Amino acid sequence: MTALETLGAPAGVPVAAPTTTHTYERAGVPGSGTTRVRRVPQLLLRVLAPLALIGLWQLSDTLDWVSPQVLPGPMAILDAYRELWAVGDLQAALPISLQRAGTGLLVGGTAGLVLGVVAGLSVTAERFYDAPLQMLRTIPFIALVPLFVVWFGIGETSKVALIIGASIFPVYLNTYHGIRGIDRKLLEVGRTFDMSRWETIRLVVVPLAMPGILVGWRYAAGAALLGLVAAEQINSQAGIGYILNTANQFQRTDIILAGILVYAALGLVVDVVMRTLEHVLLPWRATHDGR
Amino acid sequence: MTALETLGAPAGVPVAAPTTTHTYERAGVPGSGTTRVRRVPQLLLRVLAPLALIGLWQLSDTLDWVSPQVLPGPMAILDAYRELWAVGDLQAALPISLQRAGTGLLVGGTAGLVLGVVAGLSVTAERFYDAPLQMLRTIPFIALVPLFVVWFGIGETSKVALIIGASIFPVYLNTYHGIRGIDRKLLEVGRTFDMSRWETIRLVVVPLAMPGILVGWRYAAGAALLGLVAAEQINSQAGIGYILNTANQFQRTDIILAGILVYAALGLVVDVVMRTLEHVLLPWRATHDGR
Amino acid sequence: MTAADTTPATTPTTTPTTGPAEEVLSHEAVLTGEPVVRLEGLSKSYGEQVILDGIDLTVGRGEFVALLGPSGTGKTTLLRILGRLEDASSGRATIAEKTSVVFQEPRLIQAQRVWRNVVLAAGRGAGARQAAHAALAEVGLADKAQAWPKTLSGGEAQRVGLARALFREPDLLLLDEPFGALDAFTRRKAQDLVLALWQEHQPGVLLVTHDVEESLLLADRVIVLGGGHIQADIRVTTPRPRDTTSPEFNATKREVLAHLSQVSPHVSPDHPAHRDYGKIS
Amino acid sequence: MTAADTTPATTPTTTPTTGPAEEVLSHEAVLTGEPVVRLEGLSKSYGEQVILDGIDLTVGRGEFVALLGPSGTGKTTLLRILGRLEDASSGRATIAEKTSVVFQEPRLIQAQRVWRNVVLAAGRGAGARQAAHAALAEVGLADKAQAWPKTLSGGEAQRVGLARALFREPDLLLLDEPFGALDAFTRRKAQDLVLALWQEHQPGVLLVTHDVEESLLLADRVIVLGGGHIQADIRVTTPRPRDTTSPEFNATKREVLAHLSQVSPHVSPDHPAHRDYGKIS
Amino acid sequence: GGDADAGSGSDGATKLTISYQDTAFPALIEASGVLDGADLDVEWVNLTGPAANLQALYSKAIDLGHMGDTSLTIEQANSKTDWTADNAPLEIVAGWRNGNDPEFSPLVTAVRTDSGITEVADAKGKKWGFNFGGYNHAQYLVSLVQGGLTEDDIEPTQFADGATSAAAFNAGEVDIYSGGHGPILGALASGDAEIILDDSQTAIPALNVWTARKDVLDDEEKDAALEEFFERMSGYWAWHDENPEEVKKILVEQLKVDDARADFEYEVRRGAFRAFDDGLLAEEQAVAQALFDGKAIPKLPEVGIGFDPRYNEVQGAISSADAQAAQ
Ligand SMILES: Nc1ncnc2c1ncn2[C@@H]1O[C@H](COP(=O)(O)OP(=O)(O)OP(=O)(O)O)[C@@H](O)[C@H]1O
Ligand SMILES: Nc1ncnc2c1ncn2[C@@H]1O[C@H](COP(=O)(O)OP(=O)(O)OP(=O)(O)O)[C@@H](O)[C@H]1O
Ligand SMILES: [Mg+2]
Ligand SMILES: [Mg+2]
Repeated sequence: MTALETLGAPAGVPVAAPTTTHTYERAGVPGSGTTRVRRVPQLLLRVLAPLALIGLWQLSDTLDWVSPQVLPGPMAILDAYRELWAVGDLQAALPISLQRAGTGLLVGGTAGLVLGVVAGLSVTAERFYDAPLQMLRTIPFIALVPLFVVWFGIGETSKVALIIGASIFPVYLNTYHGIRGIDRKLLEVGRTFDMSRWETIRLVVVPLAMPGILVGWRYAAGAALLGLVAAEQINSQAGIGYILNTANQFQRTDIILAGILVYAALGLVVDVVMRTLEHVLLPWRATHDGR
Repeated sequence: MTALETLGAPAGVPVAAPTTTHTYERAGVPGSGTTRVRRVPQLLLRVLAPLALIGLWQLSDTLDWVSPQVLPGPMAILDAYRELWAVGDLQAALPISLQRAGTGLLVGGTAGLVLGVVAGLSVTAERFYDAPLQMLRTIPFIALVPLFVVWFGIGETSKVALIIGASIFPVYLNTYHGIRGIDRKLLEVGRTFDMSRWETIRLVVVPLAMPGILVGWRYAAGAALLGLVAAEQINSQAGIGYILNTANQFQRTDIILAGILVYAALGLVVDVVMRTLEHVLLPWRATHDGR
Repeated sequence: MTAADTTPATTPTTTPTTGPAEEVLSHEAVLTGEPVVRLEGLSKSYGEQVILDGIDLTVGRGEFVALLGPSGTGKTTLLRILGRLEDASSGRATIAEKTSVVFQEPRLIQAQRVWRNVVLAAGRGAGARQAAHAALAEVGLADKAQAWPKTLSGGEAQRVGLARALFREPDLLLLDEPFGALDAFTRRKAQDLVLALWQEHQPGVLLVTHDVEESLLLADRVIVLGGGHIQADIRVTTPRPRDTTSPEFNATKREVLAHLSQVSPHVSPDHPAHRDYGKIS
Repeated sequence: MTAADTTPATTPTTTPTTGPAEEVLSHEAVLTGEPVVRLEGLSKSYGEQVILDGIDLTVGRGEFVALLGPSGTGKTTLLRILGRLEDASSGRATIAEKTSVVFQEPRLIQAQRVWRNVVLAAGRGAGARQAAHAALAEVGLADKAQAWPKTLSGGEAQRVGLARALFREPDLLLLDEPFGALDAFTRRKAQDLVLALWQEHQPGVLLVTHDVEESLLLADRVIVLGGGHIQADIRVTTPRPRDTTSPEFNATKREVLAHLSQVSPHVSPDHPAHRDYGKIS
Repeated sequence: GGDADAGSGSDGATKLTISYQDTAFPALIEASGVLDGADLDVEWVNLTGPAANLQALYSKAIDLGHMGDTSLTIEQANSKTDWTADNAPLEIVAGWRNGNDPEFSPLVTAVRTDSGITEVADAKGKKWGFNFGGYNHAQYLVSLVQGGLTEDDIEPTQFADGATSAAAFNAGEVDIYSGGHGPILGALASGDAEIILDDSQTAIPALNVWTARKDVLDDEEKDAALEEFFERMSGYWAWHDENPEEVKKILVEQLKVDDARADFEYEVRRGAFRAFDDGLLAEEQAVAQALFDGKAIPKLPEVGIGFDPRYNEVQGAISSADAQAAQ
């Protein structure tokens, strides 16, 4: 029979080769037993890598494998924290820096979101400002601190402007591409049922582009924190970027690393916040969790 | 009839309200007539905004609305180019900088891609290194230039390391999320047909995550260029970042702006390259173009 | 009329499709209102491939038209043009503005719950949710209102798509195989719903289906599409509800099947499918 | 047997489903080989909602089983468990390793051309492309080999999914409404293809369909799923090809419909769908 | 920006917006109490690096910007228009430094002990780290000249800022270094490095200066306020000398430096205002010449144009000679 020959099956014995079977067994309800047993090593895995790293680090310090100039040990860094805390710098830095980064992120992210949504939905808008934005995006804001002083003065404006500049593009880029990635068929639904532009954006476009948008915000949050370092070169007496800059100037490697760890901790906070947001905002996703 | 009443239709007159109709007409083959007429204003739109901006800029310079310290005019910037060109700085800068940025981008981007693919497909891998990477991501590399000198020396290594650090995370983040965003149903196809891990990645995972991956590379390219500014603070006599840094030190606002425009042009090149890549790599996409 | 009689334009119930569309309107009394669809010389190509080639078609308000044709013949393409989702390559189309579409695949917005999918365009009013619940109850899915689309079975998703389309009162209802994933009983219920809505509000209906019996049970007119042309335009005048066992019904069924077999690319006269088509509707 | 005879376990061709699965195997000679599916007390819940409730089922190698049931009753869920895509909540399942699935929706990889979708797991060899072309020719899509999935019509996409599943030689072939979007003639051709493949290689086949006639034309055994249980397990012993007009055929059809009507949630005895079900298969 | 244009403070006192490159000096001045009861309001601004200070001056965000004495020379040399006494937009109005004790010289040329270099001439073919612009750069260029070398004889290793340059030297990435003394204290103390030339040997003034915009100086009210400010500031150095413990404590708090660095910073931040006399201007002109010869600046400016001695008297400014004698 041709139908089968062309389907790659060799014509021949009608009784087939032995079948391999597998047995799967399951008792009880999901969420019990097995699941809990597995969760412990998972948690372990998550903290194992960092803990091992810290151990090795302290060891290399204690055994003088590397000079403290190159990499101060964890204890030295703890001391640095104690010092910063005693002077009150750390307590002062965080709220100030977070406020700056937060304001910039909010303004820049919102602008990026709006621009991204509009460009994603309208070719005209895209033609009008996508190219200029792509050009602006590449500009190294960090190198422009003196110019920002000229343009925005030495007050909070210039600091926040720098952070806005850093956080606008990740959100724009990911929003735009998130929206362009929406299956045309789903936007057709909106057109077919005469949904208003606004309803389409609210109910269809933004929710479906949300995964991409969240990646953009995630990146923007990092960029905003990064922007602090440049922004707090401008007339600041406090802030986590200020601490880093000063430590840099006075060769305090331990404080630099302490500051970096604060950044890393903030990175972790951002991660947790974004993961939570993803859970809250994307309950509908039919995706895998990469088993 | 209940079926209808509950469907929101008021029971009543069987003969319906007057119908609104629309007539659509089209003659000839697509690509002719109407299409061409429309394309001109589109191109116009793309260049209009930049051109108008430049005109206004020169005007404000000529009429002395803003001091040249605040914003030198386009002619002044042209002069700056002439100067840079005469000295030979610009010709020297671009190949060197592009090589640095390119190497860092290639290494960092590839690392980010591999890490992203693995974390996207394996929860174990994700548990192992996603959190550390999220922490690393937030670290402000720009503030670490002295530490990079200590860790990686003053040769090309430290410069490229900085750029790697800048470009690894955009690709990682977008790849990871791109893969997590793939519909579970499509990965099931791979499992059902006993595709090998590698075939699944090659034929299903990477192609479907490609839109996200490309956004990541797009962003990474920008980050690599940005990294130049920091990297070329270290033992460099040439490079576009070096020119910016030097101009900054000598208050040469015109050269700073000239350098920025070079960045902007590079941004445009990146945009064109990525758009071309998107066209080449994503011919299968059933997306809209935001009419 | 017999099954052997397969030439389209010679049967009395087949309207010639080459004449101007107005003719169809003028000598047919079944139409209850102004046309909601009028296509004149409508063509559609994808690249070199001509899908629709000079289609003339008029559907009146209150007319129920079924569209049959082999897979890949352009039924969905035609519906998309009528739904203003696709541009024609050439020709003229006059189409009622208020249309409702049941797409061939459910096309639910994954990011919105089932009830919201039903009332997508109904704004934020408090009534929207209640109306959605009622519409869902009509298709037997009252308990799925709060579910996410990804958790629906194939047939459930299709019914949500149907509820969404029927929720509006369109002038033109476009249905692309809306009952394909439903079992016999659920399907019958959905058919009743569409019929009831149609009788109440008199929209023009264009129903794409592969089920010849279904088309003859529901429609006033059965159109067979093939090779880019309307191959047959058969009027069904038996009053509803129709009896599938009646001789007229089966004669019309055989006629439609004959037209279909003519345009089916893989069917030669001695192919078993041809021989058995009576059994496989 | 008459249409009025609707109690499942009392008809002679209905196997009681509460006994151990081995019984089915022991007293039935139709099975040609070792079982490719053996489910014992298999249950599946989503949250509070119990979809499958203690299913016992054995399918032998070479056995062709049709699975019927109302929309949302758990047919796809069962198939997913058999395809090892879903974990059961409790129970025991022994399943042949080499399975092939035609999913309810086409599930083509949009990023790969049609031919590559057919031979996804066939590696990079030069033969893959030729084999894909041949398989596509079998479903009448030779000219679509180079197309992108997004450009396919509904029925074309479904046929690509079928070609993909038939390309392998599975021990267990799982078909979830594989002909739903096909017109009568294309459908018949596809059915022939499945039958031919089945006869040649003798896999166990589980075919989910809503078309009662189709199930009776193709299968050895028709299982009706409802309320989480197997409501009926009806053996069809008429030799193939079967005649849809024969009295036995129609008696079995009525029996299956009766079982279906019993488990259909929306059907009361006086519902019109119940009255007319003979017409709407 | 218009911060500095605010003119008078709430109580009618004239407001001065004054920048410094770290937060320590403002804190010390505050602690010294020299400004207490003054008829002026000082708003302290922290701007890192000369570039930000110059830009803040141009944009009128500040009245006084803090930088090194060479920064304005470079600014003048890079200016499109030639500066004259009339059109110079900026003027240095105060300059100060400690005495010329080589132990606490702000500016040095140092070598890694393992490099085998004992005098500049040995640096042939070696890696020499420096940072561009400012008096660190001048120290590098003058050191080369003193060793009879040109840039072609060595491996010039350029960094964008002093901190990175010092980090490279401390890490042993370069053999010889010209720049700030403070950042390499650790390497000097451990014996890894030693100084071969200090700023007195290269005759580089290495002053900290405050630069004012011309229109501020032309504003009578501000001029008067500046006069009072500098008069009071002249009293600061005595307090500094008398309160080493308090000064060091503030230095540690503000700059997060360790004790050794605090001791050094205490010493290096001592001193007095220097008079803009011919001797100083000659030194400054020599620095400009070195920069010009080293192609660090495109033209040779007349540096005197950038110095306005009008407050020297109230500052109690002393000549270099007196400073040396005082030591
Ligand atoms: N975007 C496209 N590019 C190229 N070809 C296309 C495109 N869309 C559809 N086609 C082709 O046009 C033809 C008609 O498609 P259409 O979806 O209208 O068929 P159909 O009659 O609805 O078929 P089915 O019954 O299988 O749904 C098909 O051969 C299809 O492959
Ligand atoms: N992930 C899920 N979460 C919750 N409920 C689910 C999920 N998946 C399926 N269901 C529910 O399980 C029931 C059975 O679904 P299934 O897809 O197996 O039905 P089916 O018999 O294949 O129906 P159809 O004929 O409509 O395809 C449905 O009511 C469905 O809504
Ligand atoms: Mg179709
Ligand atoms: Mg199903």
